[in-house]
Amino acid sequence: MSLVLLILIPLLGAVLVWLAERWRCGLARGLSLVVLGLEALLLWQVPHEAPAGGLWWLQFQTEWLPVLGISWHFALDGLSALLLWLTLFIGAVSVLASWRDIDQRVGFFYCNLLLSVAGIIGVFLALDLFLFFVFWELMLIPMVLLIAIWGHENRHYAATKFFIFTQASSLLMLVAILGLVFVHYGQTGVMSFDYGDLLRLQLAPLPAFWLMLGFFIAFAVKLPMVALHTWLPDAHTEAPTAGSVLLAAILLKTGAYGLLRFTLPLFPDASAEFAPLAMGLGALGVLYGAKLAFAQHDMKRLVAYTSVSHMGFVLLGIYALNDLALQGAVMQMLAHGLSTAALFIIVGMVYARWHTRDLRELGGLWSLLPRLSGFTLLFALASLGLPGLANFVAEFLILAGAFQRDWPITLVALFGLVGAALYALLLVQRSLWGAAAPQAKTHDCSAREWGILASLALLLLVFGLHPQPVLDMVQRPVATILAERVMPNTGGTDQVVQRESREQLP
Amino acid sequence: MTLLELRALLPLLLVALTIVVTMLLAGFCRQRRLLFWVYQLGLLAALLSLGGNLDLQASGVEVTPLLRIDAFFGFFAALFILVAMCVGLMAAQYFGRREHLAVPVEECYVLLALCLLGALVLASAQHLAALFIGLELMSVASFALVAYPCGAAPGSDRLQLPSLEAGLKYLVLSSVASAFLLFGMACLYLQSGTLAFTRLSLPVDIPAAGLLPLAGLALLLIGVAFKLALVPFHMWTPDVYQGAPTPFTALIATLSKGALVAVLLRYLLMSDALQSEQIAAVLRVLAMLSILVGNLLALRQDDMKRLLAYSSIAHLGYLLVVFLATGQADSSEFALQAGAFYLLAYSLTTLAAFAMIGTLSGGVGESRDYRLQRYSGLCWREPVLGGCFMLILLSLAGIPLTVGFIGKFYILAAGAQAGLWWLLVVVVLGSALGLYYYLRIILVLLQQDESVRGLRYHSGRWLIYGLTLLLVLLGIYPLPVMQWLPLF
Amino acid sequence: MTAWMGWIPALPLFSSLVLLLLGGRMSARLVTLLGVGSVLGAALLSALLIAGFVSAGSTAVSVMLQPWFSSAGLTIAFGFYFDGLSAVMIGVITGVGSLIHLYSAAYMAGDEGYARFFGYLNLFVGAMLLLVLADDFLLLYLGWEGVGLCSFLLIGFWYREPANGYAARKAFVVTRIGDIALAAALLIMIQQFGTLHIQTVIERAQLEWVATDWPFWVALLLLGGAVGKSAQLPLQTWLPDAMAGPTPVSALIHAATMVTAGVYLIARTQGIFLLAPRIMELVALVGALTLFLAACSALVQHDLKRVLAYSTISQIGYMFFALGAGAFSAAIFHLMTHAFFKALLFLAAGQVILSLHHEQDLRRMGGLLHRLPFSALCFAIGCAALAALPLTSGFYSKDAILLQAYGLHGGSLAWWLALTGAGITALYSLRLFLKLFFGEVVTEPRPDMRPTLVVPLALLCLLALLGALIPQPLGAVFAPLAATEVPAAVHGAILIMPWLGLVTGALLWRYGRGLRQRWNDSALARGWRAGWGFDALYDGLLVRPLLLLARLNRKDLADQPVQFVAWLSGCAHAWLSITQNGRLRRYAAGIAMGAVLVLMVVTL
Amino acid sequence: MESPGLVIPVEHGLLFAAVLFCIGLAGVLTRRNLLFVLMSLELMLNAVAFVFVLAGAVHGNADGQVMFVLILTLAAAEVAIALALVVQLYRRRRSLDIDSLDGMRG
Repeated sequence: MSLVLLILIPLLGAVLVWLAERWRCGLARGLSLVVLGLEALLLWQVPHEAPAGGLWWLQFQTEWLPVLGISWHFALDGLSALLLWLTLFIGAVSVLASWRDIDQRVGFFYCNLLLSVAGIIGVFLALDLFLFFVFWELMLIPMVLLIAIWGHENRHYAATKFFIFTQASSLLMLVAILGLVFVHYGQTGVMSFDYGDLLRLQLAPLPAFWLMLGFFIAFAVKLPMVALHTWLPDAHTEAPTAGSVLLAAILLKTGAYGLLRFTLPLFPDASAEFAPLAMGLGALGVLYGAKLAFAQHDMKRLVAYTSVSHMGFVLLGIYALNDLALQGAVMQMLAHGLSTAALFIIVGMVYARWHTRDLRELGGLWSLLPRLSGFTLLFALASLGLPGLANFVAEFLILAGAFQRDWPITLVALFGLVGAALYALLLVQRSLWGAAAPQAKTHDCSAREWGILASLALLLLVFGLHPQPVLDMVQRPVATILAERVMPNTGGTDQVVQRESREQLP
Repeated sequence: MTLLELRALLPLLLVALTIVVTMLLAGFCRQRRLLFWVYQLGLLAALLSLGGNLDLQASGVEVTPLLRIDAFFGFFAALFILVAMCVGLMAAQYFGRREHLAVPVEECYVLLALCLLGALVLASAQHLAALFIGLELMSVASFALVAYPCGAAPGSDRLQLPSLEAGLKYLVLSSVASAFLLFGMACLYLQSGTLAFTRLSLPVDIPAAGLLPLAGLALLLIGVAFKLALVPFHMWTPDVYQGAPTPFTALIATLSKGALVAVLLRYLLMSDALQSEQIAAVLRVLAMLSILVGNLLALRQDDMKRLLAYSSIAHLGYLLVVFLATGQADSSEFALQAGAFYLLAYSLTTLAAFAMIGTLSGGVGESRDYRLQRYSGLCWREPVLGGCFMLILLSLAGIPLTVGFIGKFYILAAGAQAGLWWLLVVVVLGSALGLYYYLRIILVLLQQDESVRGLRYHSGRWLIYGLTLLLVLLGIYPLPVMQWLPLF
Repeated sequence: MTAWMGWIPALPLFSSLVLLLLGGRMSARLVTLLGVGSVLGAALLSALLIAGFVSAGSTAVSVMLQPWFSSAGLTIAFGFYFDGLSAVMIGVITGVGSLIHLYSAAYMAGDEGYARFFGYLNLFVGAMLLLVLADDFLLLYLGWEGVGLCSFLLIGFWYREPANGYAARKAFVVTRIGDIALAAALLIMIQQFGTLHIQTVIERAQLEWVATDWPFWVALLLLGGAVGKSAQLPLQTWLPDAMAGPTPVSALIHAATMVTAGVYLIARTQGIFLLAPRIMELVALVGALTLFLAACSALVQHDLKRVLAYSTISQIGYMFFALGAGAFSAAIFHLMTHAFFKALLFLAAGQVILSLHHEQDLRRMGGLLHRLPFSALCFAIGCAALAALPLTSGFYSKDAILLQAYGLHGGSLAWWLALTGAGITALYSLRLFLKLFFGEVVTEPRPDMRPTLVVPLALLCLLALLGALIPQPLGAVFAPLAATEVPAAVHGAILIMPWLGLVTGALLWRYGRGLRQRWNDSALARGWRAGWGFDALYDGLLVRPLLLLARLNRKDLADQPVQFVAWLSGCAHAWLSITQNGRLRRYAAGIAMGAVLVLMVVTL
Repeated sequence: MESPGLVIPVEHGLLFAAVLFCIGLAGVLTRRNLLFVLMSLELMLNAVAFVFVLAGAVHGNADGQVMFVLILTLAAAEVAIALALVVQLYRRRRSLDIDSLDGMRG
């Protein structure tokens, strides 16, 4: 029941927050924090380990549309829990980050924010494919509204592009889900959208490949994979700060989560076959994103393109298909969430003071806003993968894992480290250093801003120096994902790991 | 005719009775309120009698060779009656707002009931003659409705023109299409000697003998395609939608298309028309063209009613997937259910959309301006109404938690089960195009525009709220409807 | 002894954290106390540690402090490994480091970023200590990147000047190119051994890699990393630009410690390098070429600090040459002595620069002998050590390198280059000294003789002279070299070479004014001054194309198909809208044509 | 399909009807006067009605004739409505040119 509450609380909270605006202006902000806090408490009291031998810490299942074999099926494991924590934390951060920015339709803003959070939580918990799809779509609508109502100049274009990209690709996924369900129907005579049932499916190679592609494209758009990424810079740039933070820090992670939770286990063989291409695209994304980030004049766009680069690492790690890389990929999801969120918040703060994000007009922030600049430097360094911060551990694990799987591609991705240095230091040099911009209103971080950034920085540092809790948390889920496949070991001889988990089940 | 058959036919008879009564009343006792209630009660009675007939519908009763009362009929008839009731309500509100223009509103109930009767006949038709009668009953009544005077102030005729123009276009084009349809029927009749829906046993390889039934089927399809507004027989749609009084546009969009869908489904299921590769190919091409062209035409359309017209073209294109899926033995059952649900979702959403437009157009009295810009900032001026509008648009776009999503889900499911992958790709493409213009309207609704001010919309709200609520409820929990879907 | 080993890097790291977080609110005195005191503390601890280590018989110690992370069989720990090599390194880092810190307290006094400066500098010391103490390659990599970061921050310390920022970025990016080679080497180790524990890796490599290609690749990649950090060919271009930082930074980071990290890395992983003789040759060749090219460049620089920068590149070239030749202990010996005399030179240069109101151009200096006698003394000692004149520490170390290298490989091309380099070194040392202290007075100096400036310099003078006497407990680290006979002629040549340079220099100074004039304007000199055109080459080959690509593709090529589809849809909409012209007859014609089409599909 | 007493082959009848139908269609497409358009529509319907009669004769059952009657009825109903609209239109426009009826487009 906790799982249902986890989704219901933000949903109801969203309505409450909307209404709260009528009672007292500004109540909405505090209330949304309270909602997220409640949510965190709830998540806290959930048992943080699985019953002996199982993967899921907690499950909930009840009928929804039995005619079609659809049920409300939620489950929590280490991977979802980790991402839930990230979601709640980032949710709170984005509430705080938009404390002063948003002065119009405050209640509706926070309503949308909470709705989006609810949708994302649903995505991380749903184990019925239909249910998953519903949440998958649901998290987008409030996000589109966030962009379209509170965004910057070009917001309608960005919102439309974002909407069409994600919706069209997810329709492909829906087709793939249906294809899968009907293959299951054909084999067993039972309609079922349940993850567990579909996991047991034996697929012929060709349909498996096409269905896998349907899933993959939807997730790759969200990730985003290079070539399908073009919605991202626009959406990130035009969204209000809180929107960019939500988008970059958690929405992108749903793509990676989908790959981990659905694409790999449902289509182990097709995924393994597809892996080299996906890894190549990941590596390409690393470089291409870095190159584009480097070319940007708009600070926010620069940060947006770094996401393409970082999520390229995630793709690379996921398709390396070994423990090391997968754990690294999850770690990267976390680290990228924290560091990029921080950078977007900083861009928002700079914009609030300068009313420009053009790096050609900025400069010399350090002399005016030393504290903010210090944070900028730190997060830029996190972004370039400085050892000691969480991003480094993640990228290192990904590269170490990917290298064992496919060394030439990994070497290519390695050059992304140089690219990261290029754009991150360019950001530092262009915005912090140089002569001071004259028209500045100079007040450094307020306590609220300091608190947000310091907490993000602290987490990055803690996970950089002591990432073990995270790695332990996802160790089991990752192992389970990998147990579903044929895994070439490092020696090069293919060793078939039987699908144990499938055969045990009736 | 036995008592059983009479009982089975009771819904139709009750509607017919309503027609007679309303006509007489319209002649002798012109009280719009009274007529409205007579109309609604008559339809309610028909609906109840339909409920009382469930046992007959379950077993299926043939009333003369023409009509067949079964579960299939039950579902569609209930849907049509409900739609007609809603349209009646919309009409009452629509003309209520135009009371000062002295529009003669009383006759419209007669015409509405006539349309409904035609639709019910179509839903139960199992004979080409019944098809013809039902179709023309519906068409002739709807000509009059499209051209219905909707606000000609005594001195000025200007406002009357659009509906007149629409009516004439609809009449002429529809007659041309009817002629095609009849020619097709005649060909089929010439070939088989019967007008009942039967297996045509089309020859697989086409010698000259097979040409006649094939051509007949094709001509029949053309007639139906016109009514369903499939590309390339779609051109009348935007003009008629735009010109007709809004409640009757809703009628054209839902009832008359729905009835044709019902009869075509039954025809395709009872005959083996889809066994012919050529007919399937025609349907496939029509589907793809409708989806793409419909969505493309709607893309930057600025007139709300024309936009809905184009979007309905695309929606019917999606629906054709279901028709194609019925062609395969293992998926026909599910496809039928999918089609029925989609029609329900489409009707509900379209009704809600037109109710919304009707209400919004009534703001300044006689305005017949449906340009998007008029809705700018609606969400801020009228949050609840704007929210409903957004939900309706999301339902049209097929976003989850609205009934439109479940409908689209069914379509995709039927297509996936029948393995119509290419068609599904086109559906996805079309949906992507569709998202653009639905979102475009939503963005207009959300615009921070202060130029449109002071409009207050009073009447018709509750209908919109009700429909929107239903639309969301069925989107979240469609199980009751799903269980009620007909099995052929 | 091992219990408090962790405090050695921790002290500077903590103080740096405090300084960076709270430095803005501290008084200058407190900052100095914290900044200098922590490094002094670390130096004291190091001294104690080294003393204990030597007295315990110089046996290597491994300390596991704290696990970092472990994932899928790969376990990484924060652990220290302490042997003779580390002892030398931490001695140099903390010893020279604390002297430079002391000097900085005076040099940077009054700068608005005083606390920030010490924060960065202490962070650097901490990271450098981590680098040399690390028991695990990943921890080494942490230190490696950490020192790179500090180098970046300190080069760009005076951030208002855009050129500084550019130089800082260049330094970081160029070294990072080397870093990815190092990272690739790490990845191979993980793949092969599943661990990054340095000793384990080397042991297993010596057992398992004997007849394979792996040592070749790993050593090559490690060399790549070392070359980047130590500013050797072909990644040497960043160091001269790095002189944009404050002078103490140049002394500490870009002369004494960080740039020698590459030497340390190769010495630390000698077990792998020894398995790859071809790479050893390459190391020697890289070192020799670098030392020669850089020495030539140093000869013609106009900027005081750039002369020293090229000389640093050149001296590290000697170390690489020694490493490649197999003379590891000689390389480390030179590393230490070089740290002393180069720090001395930089700090003395700093004093001159301060006295001359931040003037760095040699052409606007001269005749300072009597005005800045103390600086002249320091420079004399430093230049002598640099030129390897007898009785200075540089003499012993360079002598050792050339002798041992000859003993091991004979007169190879690299060796001859190194020998010639020795002559050129002496020449440019003399040129520097003469230009500074003789000739006409161009700028009037204002001598700055604060004790915090003078004391470190005096101590460094002592070290530069007597540093060669400090024993290095390297016996257990490197295998002793087989004693070989070196011909007396060779010995003589090595001894004479610096003098040759000096004499040439003196003659040119005295009599060759016209020749010098012409030489200065010649194309060759200009080429040398520009670092042999490497910068221009990379600029044309890599930087410009990349920038062009970035500019061309700013709008994102991948977005074009999307835009095209959007445009196409718009066009299609416009075309289709034409058909909806409202004419009844046109619509009827549409139906008729559709009918013909359908009939054709059906019947054909 | 040969039936006793029928002299004209079915195909000829069908052809005749098709030609008649096409003439009607061409009329709809080319005439600009609304009244002529309506007349052309009648022509099309009558062509179809002829086929029904023909087919009824071929098969010897009454369905064809019944359909013929139904079509006549339809034609009458349609014309009734159409003429009402024509009158309305003429009162407003003083013209029956259908090409001028393009107030809605796009």
